[in-house]
Amino acid sequence: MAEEFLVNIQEERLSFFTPAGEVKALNNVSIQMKEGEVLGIVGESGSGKSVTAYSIMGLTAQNGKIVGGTVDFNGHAIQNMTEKELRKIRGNEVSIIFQDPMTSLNPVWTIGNQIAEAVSLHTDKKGKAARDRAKELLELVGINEPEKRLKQYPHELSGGMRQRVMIAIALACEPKLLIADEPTTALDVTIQAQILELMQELRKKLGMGIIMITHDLGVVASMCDYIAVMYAGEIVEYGTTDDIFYNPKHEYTKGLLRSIPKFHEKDYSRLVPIDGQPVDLLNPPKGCGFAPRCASCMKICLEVKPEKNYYGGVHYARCLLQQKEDFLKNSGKGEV
Amino acid sequence: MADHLLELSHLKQYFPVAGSKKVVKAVDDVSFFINKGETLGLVGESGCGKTTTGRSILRLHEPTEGKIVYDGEVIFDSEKGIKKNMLPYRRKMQMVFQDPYASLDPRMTVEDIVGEAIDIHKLCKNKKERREKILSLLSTVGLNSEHANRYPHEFSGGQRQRIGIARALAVNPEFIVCDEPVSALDVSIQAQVVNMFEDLQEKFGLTYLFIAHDLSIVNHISSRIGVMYLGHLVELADSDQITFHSMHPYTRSLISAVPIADPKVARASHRIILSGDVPSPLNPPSGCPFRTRCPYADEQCASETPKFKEEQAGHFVACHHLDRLN
Amino acid sequence: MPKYILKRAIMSLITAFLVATMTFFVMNMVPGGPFLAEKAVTPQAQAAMEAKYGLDKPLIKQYTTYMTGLLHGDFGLSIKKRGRTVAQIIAVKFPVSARIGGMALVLAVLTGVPLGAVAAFNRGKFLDNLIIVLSTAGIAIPSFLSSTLLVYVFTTKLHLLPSLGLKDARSYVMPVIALALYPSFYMARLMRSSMLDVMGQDYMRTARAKGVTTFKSIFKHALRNAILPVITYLGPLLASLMTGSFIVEKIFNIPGLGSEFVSCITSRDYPMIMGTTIFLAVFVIVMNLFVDIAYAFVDPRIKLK
Amino acid sequence: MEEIKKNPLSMQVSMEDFMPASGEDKESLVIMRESVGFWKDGIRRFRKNKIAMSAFFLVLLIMIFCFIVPAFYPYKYEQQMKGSERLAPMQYSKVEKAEMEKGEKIFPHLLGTDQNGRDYMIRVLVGGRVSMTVGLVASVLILMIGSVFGAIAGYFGGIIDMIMMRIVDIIYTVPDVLIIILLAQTLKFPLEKLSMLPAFTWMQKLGSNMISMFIVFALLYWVGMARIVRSQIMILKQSEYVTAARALGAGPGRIIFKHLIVNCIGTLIVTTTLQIPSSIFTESFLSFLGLGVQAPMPSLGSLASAALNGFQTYPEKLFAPAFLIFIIILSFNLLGDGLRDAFDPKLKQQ
Amino acid sequence: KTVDGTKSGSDAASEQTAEKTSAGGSIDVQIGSSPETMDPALNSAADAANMILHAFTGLLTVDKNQNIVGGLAEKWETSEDGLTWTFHLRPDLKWSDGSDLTAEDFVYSWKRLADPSLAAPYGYDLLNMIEGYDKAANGDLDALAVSAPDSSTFVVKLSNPCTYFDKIASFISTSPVQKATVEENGDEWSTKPETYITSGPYKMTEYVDGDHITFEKNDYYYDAANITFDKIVFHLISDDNAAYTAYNQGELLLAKAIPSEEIPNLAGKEDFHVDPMMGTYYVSFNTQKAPFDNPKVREALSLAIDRNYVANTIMQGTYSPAVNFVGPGISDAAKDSQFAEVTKEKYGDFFNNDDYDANFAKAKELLAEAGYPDGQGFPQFSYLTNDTGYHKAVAEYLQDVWKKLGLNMTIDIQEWKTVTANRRNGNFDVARNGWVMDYDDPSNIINLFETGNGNNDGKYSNPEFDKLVEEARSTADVEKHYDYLHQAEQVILKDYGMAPIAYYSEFYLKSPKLQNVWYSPTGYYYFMYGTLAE
Ligand SMILES: Nc1ncnc2c1ncn2[C@@H]1O[C@H](COP(=O)(O)OP(=O)(O)OP(=O)(O)O)[C@@H](O)[C@H]1O
Ligand SMILES: Nc1ncnc2c1ncn2[C@@H]1O[C@H](COP(=O)(O)OP(=O)(O)OP(=O)(O)O)[C@@H](O)[C@H]1O
Ligand SMILES: [Mg+2]
Ligand SMILES: [Mg+2]
Repeated sequence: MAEEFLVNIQEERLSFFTPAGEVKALNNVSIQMKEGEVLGIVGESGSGKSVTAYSIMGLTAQNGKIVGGTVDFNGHAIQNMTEKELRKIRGNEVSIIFQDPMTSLNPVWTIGNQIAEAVSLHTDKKGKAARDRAKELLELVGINEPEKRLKQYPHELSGGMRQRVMIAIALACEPKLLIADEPTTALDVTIQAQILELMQELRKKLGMGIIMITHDLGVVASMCDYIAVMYAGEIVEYGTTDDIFYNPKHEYTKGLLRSIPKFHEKDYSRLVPIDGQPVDLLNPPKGCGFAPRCASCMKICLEVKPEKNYYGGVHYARCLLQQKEDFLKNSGKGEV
Repeated sequence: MADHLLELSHLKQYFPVAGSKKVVKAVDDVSFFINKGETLGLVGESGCGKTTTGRSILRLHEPTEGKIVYDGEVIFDSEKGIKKNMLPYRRKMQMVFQDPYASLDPRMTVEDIVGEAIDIHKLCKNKKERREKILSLLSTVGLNSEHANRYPHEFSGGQRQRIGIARALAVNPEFIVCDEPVSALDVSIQAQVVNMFEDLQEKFGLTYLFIAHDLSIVNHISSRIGVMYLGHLVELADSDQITFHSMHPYTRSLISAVPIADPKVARASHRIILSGDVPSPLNPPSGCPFRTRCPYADEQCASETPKFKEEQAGHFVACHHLDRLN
Repeated sequence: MPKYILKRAIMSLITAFLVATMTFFVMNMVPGGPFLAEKAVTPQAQAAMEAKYGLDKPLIKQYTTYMTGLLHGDFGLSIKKRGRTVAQIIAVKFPVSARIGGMALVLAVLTGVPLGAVAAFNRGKFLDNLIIVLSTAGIAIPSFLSSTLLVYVFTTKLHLLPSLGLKDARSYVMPVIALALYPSFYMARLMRSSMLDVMGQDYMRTARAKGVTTFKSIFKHALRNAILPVITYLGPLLASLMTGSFIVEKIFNIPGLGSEFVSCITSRDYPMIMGTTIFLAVFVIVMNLFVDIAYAFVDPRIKLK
Repeated sequence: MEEIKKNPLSMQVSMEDFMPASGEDKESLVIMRESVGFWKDGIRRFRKNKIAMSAFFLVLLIMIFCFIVPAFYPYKYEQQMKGSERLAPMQYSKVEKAEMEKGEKIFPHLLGTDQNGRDYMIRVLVGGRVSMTVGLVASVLILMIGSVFGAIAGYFGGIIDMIMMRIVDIIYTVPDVLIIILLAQTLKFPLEKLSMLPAFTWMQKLGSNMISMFIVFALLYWVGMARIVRSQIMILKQSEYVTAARALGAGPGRIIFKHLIVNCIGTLIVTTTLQIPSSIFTESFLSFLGLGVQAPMPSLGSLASAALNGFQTYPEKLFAPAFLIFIIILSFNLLGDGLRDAFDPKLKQQ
Repeated sequence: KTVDGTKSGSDAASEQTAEKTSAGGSIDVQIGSSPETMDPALNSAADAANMILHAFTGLLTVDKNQNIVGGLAEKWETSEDGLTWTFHLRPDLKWSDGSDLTAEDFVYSWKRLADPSLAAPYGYDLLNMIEGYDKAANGDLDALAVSAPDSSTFVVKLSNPCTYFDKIASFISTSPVQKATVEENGDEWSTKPETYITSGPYKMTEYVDGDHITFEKNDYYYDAANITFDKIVFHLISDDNAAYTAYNQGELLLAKAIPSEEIPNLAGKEDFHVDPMMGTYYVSFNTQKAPFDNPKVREALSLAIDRNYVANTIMQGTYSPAVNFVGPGISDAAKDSQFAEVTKEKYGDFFNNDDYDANFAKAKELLAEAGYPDGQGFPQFSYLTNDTGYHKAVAEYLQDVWKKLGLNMTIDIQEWKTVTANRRNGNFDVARNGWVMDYDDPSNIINLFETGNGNNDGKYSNPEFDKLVEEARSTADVEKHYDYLHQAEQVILKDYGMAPIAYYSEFYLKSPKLQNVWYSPTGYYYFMYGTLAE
């Protein structure tokens, strides 16, 4: 416990209060991450990946509230900070790249203006100096003719280029943590490869921590040190990349791995889908969130929320199947 | 020849650009055929003309040039000026769309959406028969009668895509253009839908043109794959051939760029990173469309458009420098 | 850009031509002519007058004559206001309307836009609801009523403002307010909804993620985007304000183009009707062009072609 | 790292709990929400909007007052009572006082009487009815013309759209006042001729003024509707569901009416509701110009503009109709806003 | 007969104001909205005439007591046969630009008035009795028998005697205009102060169309010594409320446009004036169209109208109930006699307004006689009117009262120009009508019903009537002239050629400070000799 964590989220619970009712978007989410590490968060749409990441920056939408647990970033207790204090951190110590580079840049300002703004907000480089830095940043993210690009508007750039600009903005103050919220989902495969390559390069160069949010297991496989698998507002499994890929414990993780085609393996056997539909967070199931779709669902799963079960190291899963095994082992000793 | 269900030769589809004399060459000289009962995959980057190809086949756009032969009958030939009335063919050729949200009319119930084709083609004699047919279609795609009176927005993406499939199946088609039917779905749901396509193909003997940008899905479902780039078909071959023995430099980089969900393999593999972006179809480069990003490009590529030729049996490719590559 | 303007100009000319043609024939379909007065004039005099203004010719001939005159920039003579050319009358009356309309526009923008923005930022709160109801109420008051009330309160009861003409700065107060009332509230509504729209955009989230202050995010990032629908509204608004409102001009006794236009219609002053209609039509078109250019200026995504 | 806790659950569980759950058990967890159609959903949202609901009830109330109450009112709007001219609110004339002394009950003139000795309250109520009728009928006309025109232009596009939009431009560019005055006059005579024909006698009842007013509205104000519908249709026709319908073999008619217009319905409802107040506004402007409805039928606009001619002496004669105009327009606007939020949240402002 | 008119119009006024307040000063008044023209020859509107009156003086003029007195002419004489009128101008007359004003200017101006290409609205009415008018009206201006034997004598030869020619010579349209400025500037001359060269007490110094016209004293005017105000600002206001407010604010000293429904508040106040005006408000029947071609029907409709009620209640006493066709204020042959009073004496009042119930009963009877008992079989008809003043209220009253006869009438409200057009073309059943006299002679209103008269909207035609009118026109005998007109009036009344309803009055607000300003029943205000009390 003595280790310094860059991000330390403990049992965070976060809800959105909507006219239709309380949406419990995060339930007891815990994440710990050290400087320079790359954490991948995977999970299906609506599982709470973005909400988790945004809460590190205090960027939760207005109707959302942290209703329990602590969120600690770089020594700041985010859940207690005012908007003003948060502003000093945002873009400075932690930055973010959004999914859709098409809409994330303000259409009426030039690229240069938007990068320079990020620079001048947290450094004392203003005006010309900020623009020079903006140019540097564009070079850093691999945009050629930066001088020309600075004067262009977002709509004049292609998707890949815009995502690079977003990265440049994020890197403006050399943050300790970069959150990438599905940075390549909207991009083509070859462009996605470019961006991923760039991010890896930058990470080596700048040594910052990265939280990589994606629903594509392929993306996290090559990039991340640790992976958190989310389902219905919970981290259902957490471990090193290898843990997750080669020793998955949660039924959802297993299903996920089974359901993607093995492209490189000449394996044309049928895919094994996960049946059913995603959960509705407005009416979450009482027990395990995955239970309705789980092939090995047990009666208890419908009633009880599973706790973390550790499998050595950081690897844990929230699945009652382990309990069953334990129980079967233990029952021989006749405790019940 | 007889087992070619569909034959496309030199299909061109240009779109005028409002307010200028330019045209978007969305599809430029594409030729291929599809055998009965097979699945032909079509991959390529966004905007390369996959959807347009699919729609032109169904004559949802009037092709600018080219010839389309369906089941031995010429349904379109720009040279001979043949433009067959499509209504009878609409019962044989159908389409499943990319976006399960936008492709269902939000003001119609599932029953009406699925039943629309029945109404248009007057496939049922009475209300009862219609209802029965719709329910059986719904159960074919894994939905139940309870769902019939609901509206699309009450369904999840995967379920919507099933509705879309049921709609296409309503006319008992032989051939379905699947335009990225799974790319908007979650990974876990994708497999459900992909499996369903396979099951239906088996059950009804369907032929698919399966469009996607995700090579691993296309590879999984197709027997042959065509690769498009900027309106051109640059390579076409068996799936295995494409995956493991591709010839065109673009196909190669495309394959290397596919993220591999296996950390060890991923770390070991070498990506061929292409520089730059896909050029705009408004200003396509001269000669070979890929030359601006191709590491092997030279003057010949700039001056001369490479022919789309059969290099090996069943393996078509358009490149000047195959010798240098292999 | 110049090409665009040229293209639009040609389009406008065609539109103006068609408008003129339509007006010409509709106008001649209406009973009553310019020489009808309480006193019946002698047939000779009637004939002489008709000859003077060319009204004795067949309609088609009159039409071609008028159009040819128009091509040479000749709007003709007013029939009712003898001794004045249509161009002269417009030249005298339009600036009056335009001045008041221009001030009203400025006032409307200066009040409507902030009001809408403030409402949007207090979405769902009391202030927001207050502004919604207030601005909806504001656009529900017919202008003859608001103008009358203004006069009643500020002149008759409080003796604060003069009621007649446009002598000094004080006499502009009421007409400008009366004219600005509706557009101001309308703009507030427009601004509010577009502001809410913009506030939900991804780039606003980006700005927040950069650590931009709320104030700056409003002024730098939101306002310029949110103002776009307001700008689109400005074209027709500018045209309708600057060309004068019949009611406001009548009630405040302002010698503007709005009341002149109505009176020339009711007195069947054919050349005046034609001239003013064409002038107004061209003005509307020019204002819209102007606004389109302004739009392109504010929104770099718009390419004029 | 956190210590691995022993799971407290394991103490209480039994083997039974670890039996596989049946399909129904799992199903029961997935609660499918109740089916909500477009209308139901919209109405539900609308019900939640307090301002809109108040506006809705206000509209209902006004409707009752203007359409139902006059039938039971002791006075008729055209009934002239000699001797009771220009009474102040609640004032009785000499004749009436005499009658009352004889023990007769006389219904008070809540808002006094006008120069012809007509009860003003009933005139205001009937005026409200006329104005609302004008507003409603005009809006329906505008709806029909505008949406069909806009849908056709938007769907077919190209040269058809180009020509149709030039027509719209022209109508839009010609100053309103000109068309209003000229058309109202031009139409009058032919309409009167028409109303003499046996089949059109109903027109006499309405009065040619009212009819030409409708025609003016129909000719002038549909352009706004047409533009809105057109732009909506242009977006909607790109939808994949339209392509899907075409792929199924649907023709333009089916697509326009079954898919496109139906999907514009939110926009149509909202624009129409917001058109009502603007038609009422225009009617009052016409009355101001002396081109209002057929006398002795009152409209709010004609009452108010007549009352301007003496509002310092009889302020209530101005304020009563003006207030009713205000309330009608206000409540229709708020209602329209509410409907928009409920049925077409995407459409912010036209 | 020679009349010595040396006594100018001012004398009457100045006589009264012995303790005259200091001359000079400036006044702000409202007597109308924007004029269509300020050219005396072209004008036909009372509003503008009121202003022109202060800028132009003709041969003769009218004094406070309605007497014809000398204007630019100091003496005038009529030949025995009444066909030659000779006017002697005052010496040293000058235009407002200082140039000489001579008899030649009158020749020019009168010919101009007859010029068909000018199309002066009053050309025919004022000049038709002059020899050679017919030729002049067809373009041969020199045929008009007006001449200037010397620079201060102006001679007019008439083709038939005109007993009221002096009134014509005092009519504002016959005032001289300066040839130089008119010819140089064309129609434009009257639109700009620089070219608006006047012959009257004032000259124009500012003209802001739609806002105001400023007149300043013309020092070259022959009577300049008696002209009081240095400056008159005529505010051009079209909205009644605006004028009313401005008056109440003290921004105006006199306002003519008053919202009529404010009258109950004003009645009895010292600054509210209701003065008679020579004019009649009447209803025209389309006498060529069934059933209005039946005099019985017209009589029934006319008798059913409660004139007292309309004038006193609906019109709040701002009009007076009509008992005959020609109303008060119009003079008769004898000095200071009134045409209306003579009618009463000679023939008695045609309408007995005091016994309305009897009238109404008679109306019912008549209708039955005409074949429409209780209105049965009477076709629905419409009443054409525009919507200003009391027109709509009167229409609604008529609708109601005729409904009581069992008749269905719709009210057809149209905009003014359309009403005029339709009325003149005979496109109506029944229409509101009215006539305000141009000059003080009953023929001005009675002649409206002559066959072929342009303003004979009802197309009334009766040879007997036409004959009487013609005789009145051609006699040189003043007595006879009036006698014929009385007879003619009786004819048309008995024919029910129209239904007179009320006589016009003028009501206006005048500050008590403004004194010695008078209003004449012809509808004119005279400010030039007024004074301002402190
Ligand atoms: N402002 C909000 N108001 C209400 N609910 C919200 C809000 N933001 C997010 N949610 C809900 O919180 C849940 C988690 O959302 P989140 O955006 O984190 O999902 P995600 O995993 O990032 O999904 P995706 O892959 O689609 O981006 C979702 O069910 C979503 O509906
Ligand atoms: N109706 C149309 N009018 C004009 N241009 C069009 C039209 N449809 C498609 N295009 C253009 O044609 C090109 C090819 O589009 P298409 O939709 O076929 O690409 P795609 O390969 O399906 O891309 P994606 O993966 O994004 O679906 C694009 O540049 C597109 O902008
Ligand atoms: Mg997300
Ligand atoms: Mg596509």
